Amino acid sequence: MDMIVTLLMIFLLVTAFFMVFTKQTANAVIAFPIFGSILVVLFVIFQAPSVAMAEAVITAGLATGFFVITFNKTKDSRKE
Amino acid sequence: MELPFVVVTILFCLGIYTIITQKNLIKIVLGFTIVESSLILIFVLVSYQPGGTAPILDKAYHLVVDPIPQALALTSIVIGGSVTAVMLALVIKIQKRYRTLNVDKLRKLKG
Amino acid sequence: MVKKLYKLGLVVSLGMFLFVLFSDIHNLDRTSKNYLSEHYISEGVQETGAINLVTSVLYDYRAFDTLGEATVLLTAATILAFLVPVTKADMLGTTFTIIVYQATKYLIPFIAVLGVYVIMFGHLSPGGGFVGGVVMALIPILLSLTYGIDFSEYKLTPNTKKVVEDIGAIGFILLGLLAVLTGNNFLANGQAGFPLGNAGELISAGLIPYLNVMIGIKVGAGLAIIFNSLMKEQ
Amino acid sequence: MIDFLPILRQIVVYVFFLTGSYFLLSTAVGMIRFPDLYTRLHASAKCLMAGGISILMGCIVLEGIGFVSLKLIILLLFLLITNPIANHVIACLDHSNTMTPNPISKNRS
Repeated sequence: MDMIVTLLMIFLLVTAFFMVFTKQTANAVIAFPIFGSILVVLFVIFQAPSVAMAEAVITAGLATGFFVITFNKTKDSRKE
Repeated sequence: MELPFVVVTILFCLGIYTIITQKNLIKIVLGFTIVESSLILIFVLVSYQPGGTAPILDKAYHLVVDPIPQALALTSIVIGGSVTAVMLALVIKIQKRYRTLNVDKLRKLKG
Repeated sequence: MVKKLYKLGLVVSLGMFLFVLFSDIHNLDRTSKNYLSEHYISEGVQETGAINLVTSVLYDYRAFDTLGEATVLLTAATILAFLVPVTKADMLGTTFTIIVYQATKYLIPFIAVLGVYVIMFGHLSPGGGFVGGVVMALIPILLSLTYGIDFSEYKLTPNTKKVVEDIGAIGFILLGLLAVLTGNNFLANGQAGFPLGNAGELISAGLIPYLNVMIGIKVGAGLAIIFNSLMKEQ
Repeated sequence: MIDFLPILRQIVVYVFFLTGSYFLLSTAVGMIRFPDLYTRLHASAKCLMAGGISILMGCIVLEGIGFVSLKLIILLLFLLITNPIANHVIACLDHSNTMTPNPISKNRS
């Protein structure tokens, strides 16, 4: 189990750095629910199922919808 | 168990660095969510004990993890979702007013 | 270039400070007695009647904080309703085929059953009012994403959502005032003499299932208002 | 005499889990290695569906007949409805936004 935690932590860091340092904003928005899903697996391993359900529904589900809507509404100034 | 605290530190610093240096407004909001996620992760890590079970006592138990930080983390997640919605609405209003998402151009247009 | 190095140095020094702080948290003495947690774990099931200890902390011992959290959601919905003009705009360029329209009808009963299950079993299993409320809020969101925002506001008008949210907020406070009538504190559950029942059954734990239902209604209506306001902005 | 029913159940569970892991791994490889959006969508649709069904069937066999198995069957039905619709929507919107598939070129290597 310790090895799984180490592997998931490394994935978490890779996803976060990809989300910040990528050039296009669309890649950053699409990488956001992957970040949330890895956090959900970590919370289940650390024995917190209530927090895991809230994270899966709100951060990885609904906040991604908010980001996609914002990305769609600001279409004409996307190139800069 | 040394590694998760190092990861939490790196995530917090990455979020602060994003808020300071990035130019795009959507990425700044992403930086806020990264900081919030790292703080939730440290709440859960403080409550964890090796060999403990989850705080649902429907069977016989031997050792139970701490339920108070988990309740605080649940509160933090819901508030973070609504705060993210308000920030994104402000981003849309700024883009409709100034026709740009870049922070530097926004600063030039103002003066 | 110098400015960038300056910012990088700031962040690195912040990281060193945080590393010292977190290592102090890591080296805390875990074997010492932690009286509040010990009391919650050993006495919580007898005092509140709920098996899920997170729910018993959130709705019984610390229920006043939950009221404040619901107030934050109400404030967010109000701010978004102020920011939005009256125009109605769709998502850009979304026209679906008939497959999507027909399949959405078969998808809605699944979501409704899941939301009611998560809300009603909040004191027995992980979940509770907040998660169930968000799942119930997915129904108007799905309607406004597929059929357009006109149809969604024809089926569920904004006044209806506002009234439902107010019913949730006022019901929470009235359930709290019910304990005051018996001569106890605001939002008291076990001390006020409500029947706790057998731990582990569906109808048990005094006021906690009803508080869960009120919070679920309130969060669902509030998040539906927030999503529709964010979509209507042109 | 050896009671061989638990051993048989264990073997069936292992076969289901290994099949599911293979399909999910092929999904990940296909998402990286394919050149175009439509071929990537093909990998995502078929292999994700097969992997999910295999792992859920393994969980049902592992759990036995009970209330949890009913929940898993409902989950399987939900997956069967939603996943094709999502892929259909993505492909349809990309096709309506004048995004044509790449032509096949020989001797590309």
